[in-house]
Amino acid sequence: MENTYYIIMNDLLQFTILQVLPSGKSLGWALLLIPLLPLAGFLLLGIFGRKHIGNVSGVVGTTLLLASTALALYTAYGYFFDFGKVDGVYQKLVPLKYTWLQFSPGVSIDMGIILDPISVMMLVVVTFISLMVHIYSLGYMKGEERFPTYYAFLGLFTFSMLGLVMSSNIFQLYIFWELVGVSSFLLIGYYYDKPSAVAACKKAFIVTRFADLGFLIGILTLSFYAGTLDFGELIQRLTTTAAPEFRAITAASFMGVSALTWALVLVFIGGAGKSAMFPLHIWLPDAMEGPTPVSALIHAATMVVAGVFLVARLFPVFSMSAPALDVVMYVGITSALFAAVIACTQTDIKRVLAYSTMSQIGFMMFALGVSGNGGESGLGFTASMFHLFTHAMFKALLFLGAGSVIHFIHSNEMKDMGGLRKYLPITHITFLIACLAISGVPPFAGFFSKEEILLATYHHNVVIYYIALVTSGLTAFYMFRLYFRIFWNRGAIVHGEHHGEGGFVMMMPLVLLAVGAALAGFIHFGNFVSSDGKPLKSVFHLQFSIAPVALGLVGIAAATWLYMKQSNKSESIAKALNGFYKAAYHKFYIDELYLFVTKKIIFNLIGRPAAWFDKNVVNGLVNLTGDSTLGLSGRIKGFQSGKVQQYAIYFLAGVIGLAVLFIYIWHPL
Amino acid sequence: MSGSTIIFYMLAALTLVSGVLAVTTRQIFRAAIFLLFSLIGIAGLYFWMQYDFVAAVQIVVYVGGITVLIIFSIFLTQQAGDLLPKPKIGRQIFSALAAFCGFSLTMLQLYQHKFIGTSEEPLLPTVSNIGDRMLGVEANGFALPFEVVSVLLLAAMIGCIVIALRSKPATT
Amino acid sequence: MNLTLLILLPLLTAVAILLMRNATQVKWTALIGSAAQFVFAFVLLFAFRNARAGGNEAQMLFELKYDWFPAWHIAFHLGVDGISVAMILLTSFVVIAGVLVSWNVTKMTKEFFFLLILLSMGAYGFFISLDLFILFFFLEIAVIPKYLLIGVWGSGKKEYAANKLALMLMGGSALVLVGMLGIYFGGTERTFDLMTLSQLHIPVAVQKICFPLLFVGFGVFTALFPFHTWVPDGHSSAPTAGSMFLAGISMKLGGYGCLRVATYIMPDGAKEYANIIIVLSTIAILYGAFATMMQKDLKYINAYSSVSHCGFVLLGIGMLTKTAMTGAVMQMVSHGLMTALFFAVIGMIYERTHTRQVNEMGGLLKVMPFITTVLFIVGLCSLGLPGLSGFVAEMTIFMGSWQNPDPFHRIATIAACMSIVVTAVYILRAIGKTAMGPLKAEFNNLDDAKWNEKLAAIILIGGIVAIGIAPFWLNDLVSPATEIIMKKLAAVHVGM
Amino acid sequence: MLNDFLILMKSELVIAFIIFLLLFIKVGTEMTNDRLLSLVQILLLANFIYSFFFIAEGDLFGGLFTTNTLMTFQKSILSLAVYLISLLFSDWLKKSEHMLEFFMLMLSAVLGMFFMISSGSLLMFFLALELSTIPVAAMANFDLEKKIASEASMKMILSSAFSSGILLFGISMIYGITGSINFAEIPALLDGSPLQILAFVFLFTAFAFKLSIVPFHLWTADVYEGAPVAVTSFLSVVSKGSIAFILLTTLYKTFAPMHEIWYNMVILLSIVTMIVGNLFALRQQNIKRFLAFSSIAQVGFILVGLSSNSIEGSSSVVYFVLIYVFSNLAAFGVAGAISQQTGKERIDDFKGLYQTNPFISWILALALFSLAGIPPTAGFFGKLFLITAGASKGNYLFITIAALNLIVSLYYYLRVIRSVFMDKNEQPIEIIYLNPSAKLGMIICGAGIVLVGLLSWVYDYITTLIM
Amino acid sequence: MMEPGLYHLLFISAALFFIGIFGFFTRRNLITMLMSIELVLNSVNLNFIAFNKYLWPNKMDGLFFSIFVIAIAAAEAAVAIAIIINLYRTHHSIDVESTEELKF
Repeated sequence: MENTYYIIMNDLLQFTILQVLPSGKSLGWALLLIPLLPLAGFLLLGIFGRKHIGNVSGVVGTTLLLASTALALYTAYGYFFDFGKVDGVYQKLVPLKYTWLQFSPGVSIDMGIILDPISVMMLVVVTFISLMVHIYSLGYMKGEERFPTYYAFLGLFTFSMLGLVMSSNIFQLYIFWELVGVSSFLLIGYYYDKPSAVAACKKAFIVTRFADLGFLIGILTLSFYAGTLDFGELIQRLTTTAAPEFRAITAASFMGVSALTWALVLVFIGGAGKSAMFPLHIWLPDAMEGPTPVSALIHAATMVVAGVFLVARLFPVFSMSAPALDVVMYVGITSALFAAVIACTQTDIKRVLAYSTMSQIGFMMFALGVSGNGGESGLGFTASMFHLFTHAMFKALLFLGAGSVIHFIHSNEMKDMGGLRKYLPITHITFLIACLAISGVPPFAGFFSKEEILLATYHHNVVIYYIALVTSGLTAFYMFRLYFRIFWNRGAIVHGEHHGEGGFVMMMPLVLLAVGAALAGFIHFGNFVSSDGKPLKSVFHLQFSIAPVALGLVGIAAATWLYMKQSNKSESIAKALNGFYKAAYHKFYIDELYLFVTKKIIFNLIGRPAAWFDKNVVNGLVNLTGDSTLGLSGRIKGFQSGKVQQYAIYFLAGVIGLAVLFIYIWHPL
Repeated sequence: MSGSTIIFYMLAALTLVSGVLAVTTRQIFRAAIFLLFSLIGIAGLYFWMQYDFVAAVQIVVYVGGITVLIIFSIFLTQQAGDLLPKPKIGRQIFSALAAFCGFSLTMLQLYQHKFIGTSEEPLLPTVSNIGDRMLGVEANGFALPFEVVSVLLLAAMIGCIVIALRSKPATT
Repeated sequence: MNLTLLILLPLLTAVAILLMRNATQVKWTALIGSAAQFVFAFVLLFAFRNARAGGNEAQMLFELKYDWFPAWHIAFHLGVDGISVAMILLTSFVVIAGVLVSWNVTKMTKEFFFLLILLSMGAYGFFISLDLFILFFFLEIAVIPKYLLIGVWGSGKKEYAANKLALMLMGGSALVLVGMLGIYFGGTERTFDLMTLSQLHIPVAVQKICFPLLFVGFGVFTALFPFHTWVPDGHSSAPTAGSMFLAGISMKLGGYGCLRVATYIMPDGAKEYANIIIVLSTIAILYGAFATMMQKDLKYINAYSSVSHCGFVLLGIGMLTKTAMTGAVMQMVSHGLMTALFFAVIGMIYERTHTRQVNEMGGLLKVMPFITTVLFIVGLCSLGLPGLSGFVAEMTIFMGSWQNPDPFHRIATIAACMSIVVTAVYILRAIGKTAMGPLKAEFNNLDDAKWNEKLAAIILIGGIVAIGIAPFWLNDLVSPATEIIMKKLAAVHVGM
Repeated sequence: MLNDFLILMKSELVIAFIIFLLLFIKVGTEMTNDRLLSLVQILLLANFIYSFFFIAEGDLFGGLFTTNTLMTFQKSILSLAVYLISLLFSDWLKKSEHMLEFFMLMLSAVLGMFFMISSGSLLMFFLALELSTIPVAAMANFDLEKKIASEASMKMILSSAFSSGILLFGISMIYGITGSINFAEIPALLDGSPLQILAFVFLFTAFAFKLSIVPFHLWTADVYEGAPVAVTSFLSVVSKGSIAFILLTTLYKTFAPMHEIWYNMVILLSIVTMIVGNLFALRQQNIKRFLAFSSIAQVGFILVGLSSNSIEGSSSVVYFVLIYVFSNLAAFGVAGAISQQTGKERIDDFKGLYQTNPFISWILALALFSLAGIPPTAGFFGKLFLITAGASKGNYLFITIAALNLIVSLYYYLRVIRSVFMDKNEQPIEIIYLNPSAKLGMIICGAGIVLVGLLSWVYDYITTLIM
Repeated sequence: MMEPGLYHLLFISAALFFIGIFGFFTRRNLITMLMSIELVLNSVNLNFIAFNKYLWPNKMDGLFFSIFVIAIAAAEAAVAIAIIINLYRTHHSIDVESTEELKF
């Protein structure tokens, strides 16, 4: 029987360390622990949380995540400063790879870990933000009935997100992609007895699922031509123009567009779905039904940028197909502007933040769209990643700040707020920093990243550049609108006695993130992350950065003029551009459009007929055969008349009939 | 036109005509009598073919036995003199049609078929021949059928006894 | 490793059940018996893997063969390959779970469990038999227990459902019978032995007649469009365990038959009709999914989704690529476990709420966390969440289907892929309406799962997760077998 | 000579002996029915067992009587059936005051069948046929007070007389054509000329009548319903079986030269018979009438097997008849037991039978499954072999029709099952008292239904007999 | 008028046969139906004798056949009449139309 034992062991842990790292030591287990610790947290709290662990489960989850954060930072340090760089180029390391499901020779899903600048960067971001949120939730979610479940879900999400960023195989990425989706579904639906929350989580899941359909087909196409699912080989084969795979995929075309472009566009649809790009963005605002820390983690910092990450991961391949990149660019810029406009009109603070998130991700997207691969032209890539990094900081901060506001005032609506700066001083300061950062005011983080993006865009496409400029102006405007409406605008109405700001566990993350938001810009990002792994000198033109900053300041000024003091200027303006305002306020009726398509067309024109057809036609035919048989038997009962003479007549008729038949008609002899 | 021919046609006429009347007349006694005539005619045909023994059996069994039996049963079940119920005309036509079709089909086939007879010299149906065939157990002997028929008659007798003679409690 | 044990175990259990005196004894006998099957299935699995690891490359392992009706060249020929082993595992899982969930059947307990075990015997026999006649024998053995299970212990318009099921399945097996005889007499040698048949090449003309007969015949069992109408009624009127067996095991008989009998021994026929199969199964997939969206009754929802999911099985077979076929087998196993679990959960909910209408429920997560959690898991599995079995199977099928480059197959695959979205819609709708939302007052004091229900659920979830997390073992088990089938397919010249 | 005589005709002699023994008892003694019945049962059992000893082959009476192992086995099947009847309907028999006469008649009918099976000439065949018919017609009337009984027997005697008239006409034509009434000589002289076809049709219809093949079946249902259950079961099992056997030899041997013709005729008739039988069975309420039509459909299946002019054909037919004996007798036994005690014969009256009488419900279920051809009952094997034999000619359409008829038949068998097991009933049939011998009979039938199929050596034995 | 031979006899017998059948179809009185049957049987006898005389005089098969047929006819008639009489007891009529309880 030890033979059997051997087989099982073989199945369970046959890890193949592909590359012995320069430093000689294998990171296998350490790396593995980074995602596995949160997973352990999920299982632990998910199974035993409710009964046995109870209120300490928050602490359990947080400590586990702390550990994995430490490991992540250790790995990042090791990668960036120790073994990652081989003669000046950051390597793609795959320290861990295990064949999970072999489809056909060469094509298999491998569970692996890839280490390259973006994945390591994402490791840091995800673990750090997630840790912040864990800590913050200790205070924010205290006393919730399903406290353990909450932390279990957080663990699940963190695990999936880490798995996503570390995937060495496009199908592995897809797997974690789905897992991320489901954990987001679970967390949005956390308040499961609120119908709106239920609707929201369903919407989020289904919309992203729809997008994933594209992703899946894209993967199938890529793998079909590349004959592999492994990122390394895939990129290598589809970027070397000499390779037969590349020739095949560019030669094959459908509706005049090459298979490569199709595949990439399809993949991008998946990314757009996750990253709430126009027109697949409709789930994001509703997703705000989830607990605010969750929004901070999932719908601001990490999951929603997965789309950007996906494009970045496949960027070399994207760069081989200009049309695909253009699609990315146009979608990105559209979403950026569109979301910014809507954000100016929303009154639910979380929704405002949601739209701003969408807009910022739009920035990252078109930054990738305008970028080239390698060298100077890769500036867009770096910028996009840089913006992703900084955005994670200040957007998480914004959400957490909004969270403490909501925690304090028990409402999301601007009309219930105002003048809270006295009551929530720390929140106020950190929030202000975040607003400045996102508005691209130097020297805060946002300034630098957005600067690079605009620079890259300017070199690539001027029109896009001007639109982006306007958008950043709008960004400044709506952010400060938000800021003033919350903290200034009028005397606070605080009914009854109130508990102050959440206390240490809620403030500490704010402060840490604020520091990040303030200083992250000074990191020389290009040294670490670039499209080709070589350091990228980020050139910095002062005269160039005048315009955006100026626009930003204008926006801020406008916001100040309108909202600093309570007044009805804003209403009058809204009236002035009435139709447009209404349209923007109703998010340009995209939701209604979707509703129409799903309810009216899918349900009424496909689903209902299908059900009807099945009930009446298919089933009816089956019953019909039965009934007709019975009916026939009823009709021929006259034969058995009970008259013996008739029997005899039939008898004779039978005899004569048979005789005639076989003598004259059917006579084989 | 020899005498035997004339006799043949007379017998044939007797048989068929009385047969037809036997199945059509509406007075049951006459029907029985016509049946009797028809059977006698057949017996006559046997005589005409010099199959005297069969003719004798025919007379004894049918004329002496069955017809009498039938007449007795008529006595038992019928009030004398009343007419039989009129058969349905539609049924009558249809039956006639069917019977005629069958008849014509059969005759057609019989006439189309070339019968080949034997060439061996005939074995006369004398009583002695019949007798030793009847009790012969070797080839062309009919002892076994004889036994079977006897069993059959026994069974028939038992059946008749059981059915016709009801036991006491039933009748009262 | 004597395979007859696989038939004897249930048989003995059934007899023992008949001998038992009271309900408790009956239940425990059934449980012990099914546990024995469960253990045996695993022993078989390990023995199989040992043999393979030991370098035994024979197509069928543990073969045994007794002449049964020599006049008809019928032999009692048993043997297993990877596919059979997978199916046997599935059956054992479903059986033990089925016994567990029907723990509080009060009406005619003895007969109930007797029939249940008898049904399992039929399934085992079907999966291990290598002789067409024996296969058919076991295929039909299963019909009557199903009929009685639905008719006696069922709910709703049970007589109608039972009749419909029995008759349609009988019709299917009638077609199988004709096809079978066609092979027997049309082939170059008169035999029912699958291995022999697979060796000798049946004339193409015969294949063209017999393949559709066999395929449709088995297809009726696995809800081939448009012969699926027994599925909704049958499943919804059957008692919980009955539905579990129907959807979990009985529908798999069909798929297995399509693969092992129709496709394997008549490759020409398979090539001839592959496109029709693909069209029908694609219709079944989408159509089933859309029809599901409109259902209000949980059992109907699962029944129609079964139609859709079994469509994947046939699609995988029709695609005629090794990967797709492997996927089809995986899908059979996965769907078996999943749908059994789904029906089990529905049964649990129904026992408590006494309704299956989704609109009448809501917020059950509050009162019965365990059951609803299981509902979540099974729902997610059904919509193909990674880490659960459904994902693995469907992805394998897609991968395999995509290996056919021509537009026809491409479109079919894309259409099939679309169903994963629709599936998400109806599953989330069902879950959202039952588990989430505000809790109805009348459900305020319902209790959670009992030990037996928990055990059943955990066993099935175990299976689902085992495949979802570590599909490689199933893949290693199945793909060599499908490889052989593909070799046979590849051998015959394409296109006629 | 005498020795051969004793050996070769042993089955017939034993039956004859029993008949006369009973006759003497009848006239001689005044035994009570119970003791007599048990005596008769023992005699019949002995007869059945004895039929397996001293098996020999050969001719007697210059070929008028011929026998071989297969015929002997067929006779033992019939003996078994008779024994089972004597067991199953012992209730009814004890009550009737003509029990001995009943047995005498039945046995003489059996004797007739034996002679018919081993008849070597048309004359013997005809006499035996009559011997096996007329007593049964009388038996059908044994419920003397019942109107329907007398009607049934009237219909039977008249129709059988009519059919024997037609048969005789056919025989006479064959005699005229060939000059011989000897089965051994006839085949050489046949060439399928039109008149021969006509003669054959006339002859065949007699078989068709006795075997109740559509459209010569119309008397069947009425007689089955009217006659006492014992007689009905005798009709449907024993006489049908015997006719099936003799039809085998007649078609395969005597009319071998015309087999293209009779093949077409047989498949045509079998299709019609299956369909009509099923369609009528669908809507029957009286269980006896229901079984009558179902047995008509069964005959259709027998014809399927028969149609293949081969060893498989004959073996599968004999095998099926054996199974059919068990299945049908079990069903009739249950029906008889119920109608004997409660007078209920409608299928609706069986509702909820399982609640009160599980044992007979299971027996009935087994019987019906076997008739429907559901595994693991023997009926499955029987039907399957018949169909397989029929398929050997490669006539797929024919086989498909047969297979589809299986579905229809399943439907109405399930109807009974449903009312027995599923339907609710306020006043179900009270608990039926089964006397031991009836119970024994049912158990034997049940065992037969299960075992004859699974134990393949039974079938092998039959095949060896034929080869 | 030609010399009578086999075919004449065959004609007579066939005619008688179908006359009998016609009677069997149309007569409503059971006893008369029985008479028709007797006619049928007789026609068959005539057939046998004729064949025996004109075609196969070398053996006496036909003759014996007809003799046995006569015997059978007697037995059949006896039983039939017994049954009919019993039927008369139960139904108080021997009209075939009055015995149609068993049908469909």
